[in-house]
Amino acid sequence: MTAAPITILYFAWLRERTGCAEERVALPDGVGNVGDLMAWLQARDDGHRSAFANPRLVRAAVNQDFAGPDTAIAPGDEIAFFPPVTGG
Amino acid sequence: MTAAPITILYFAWLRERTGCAEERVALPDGVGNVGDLMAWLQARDDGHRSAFANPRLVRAAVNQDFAGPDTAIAPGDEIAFFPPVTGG
Amino acid sequence: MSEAEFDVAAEMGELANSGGVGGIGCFVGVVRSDVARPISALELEHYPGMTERAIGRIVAQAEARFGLLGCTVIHRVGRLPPGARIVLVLAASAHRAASLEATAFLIDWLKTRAPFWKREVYLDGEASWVLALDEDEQAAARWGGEVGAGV
Amino acid sequence: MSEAEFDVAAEMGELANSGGVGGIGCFVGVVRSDVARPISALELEHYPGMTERAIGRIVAQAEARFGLLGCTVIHRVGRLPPGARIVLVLAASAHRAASLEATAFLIDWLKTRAPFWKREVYLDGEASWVLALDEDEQAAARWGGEVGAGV
Repeated sequence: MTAAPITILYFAWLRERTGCAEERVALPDGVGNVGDLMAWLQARDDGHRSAFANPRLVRAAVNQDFAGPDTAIAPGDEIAFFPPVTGG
Repeated sequence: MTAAPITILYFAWLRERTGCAEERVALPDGVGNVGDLMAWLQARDDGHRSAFANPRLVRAAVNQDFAGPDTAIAPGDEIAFFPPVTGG
Repeated sequence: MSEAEFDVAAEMGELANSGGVGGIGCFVGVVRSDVARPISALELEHYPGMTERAIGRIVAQAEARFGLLGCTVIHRVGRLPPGARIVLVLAASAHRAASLEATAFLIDWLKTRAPFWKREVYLDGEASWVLALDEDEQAAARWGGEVGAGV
Repeated sequence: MSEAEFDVAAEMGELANSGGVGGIGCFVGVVRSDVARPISALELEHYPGMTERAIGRIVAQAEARFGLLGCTVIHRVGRLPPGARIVLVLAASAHRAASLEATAFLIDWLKTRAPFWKREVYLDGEASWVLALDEDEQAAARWGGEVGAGV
């Protein structure tokens, strides 16, 4: 039996820099929270490195709730990365 | 030559109590400001007495600007008496 | 001043077309009927001439104080049924904070510095003049400036 | 969420018909074009699913906190020309103070706690993502409560 993958969503300039709106990956070994995932994603390719180059500009959500670097993630979760919101 | 009369307007329950929306009178001798005029009007009849019975409930305007008891009045002026406003 | 109903969308559209507008604050006052003593109508009396002067002055002060790009105040008079709209305040500015603060300022000042008087007519035919509220005077006072003086 | 224009008057009329409403506060956000660098359009991206959740939560908090009798939030997405209306907030209550405070609360929270992103497209064809403003974060912070956490 394989664990469910995680879904990663990117919005605004994070989508542009990664070149990707949505990707599914198996939860990598050693990745237990949002901060771990960001570190892992940064090492994937130039696009991801550029997207996460300044983590202070990146916000996250886990399963559609705002999340911080310590928020835990598990197989099947939906994790989103985006810049600070600018609606209204 | 006679001096121009003053115009006195009453609104809301002051109009109801005086039984009068507008009256014109010659500026009485010894009446130099709004407070003097109120004292003079109170002595006119029961309706006016009832209207001005509690001066704390009465507001005034002279020539369409809010006025206090010390505001001077002169022949030709338009003086209005009314309760505290309740618009909006 | 108007006895007729006003068109919020049209008034708002006019303000939105002013260049540079980023936000429009708005307040609409509605004739409220108390459950404990329902009314059949609200009657609004005003002081013709002074009303226009007072509103003109309040609008000019709001425009200067909040740097508005436009501002609309419509106040109805006459006899209005429960649920009818009494007053419309619109304030347009480049940014939302100024537009919403100006809206609050305008309605607070209208309540305490414009010569309107409300009379409630109850279902049983009795009627009474609405009393001015201390809290309205306090709301207006937080903006500073002179208050309509007592006699 | 809607790509279509909204009808302020119709939305307001629905709220005014709730019993006991005495005032409706309203804010309309408008696509602003900077004179120094005019735009041809504003593009609004959002996070489907999370947006609805976030707005639902913000509305529920406003209703509880300000004792509202009704509340409407409509946020447009997609491509909008200058002067177009982006967002509508309506808050109805028995008294004006609560309706205007709730309006300010709702728009402050929408600006900082709902997943929308704006992109300005300039007349020369260039485009850039709008930066979040510290002042928006401060405006939201005055209402207390948790803030969208940084990573």
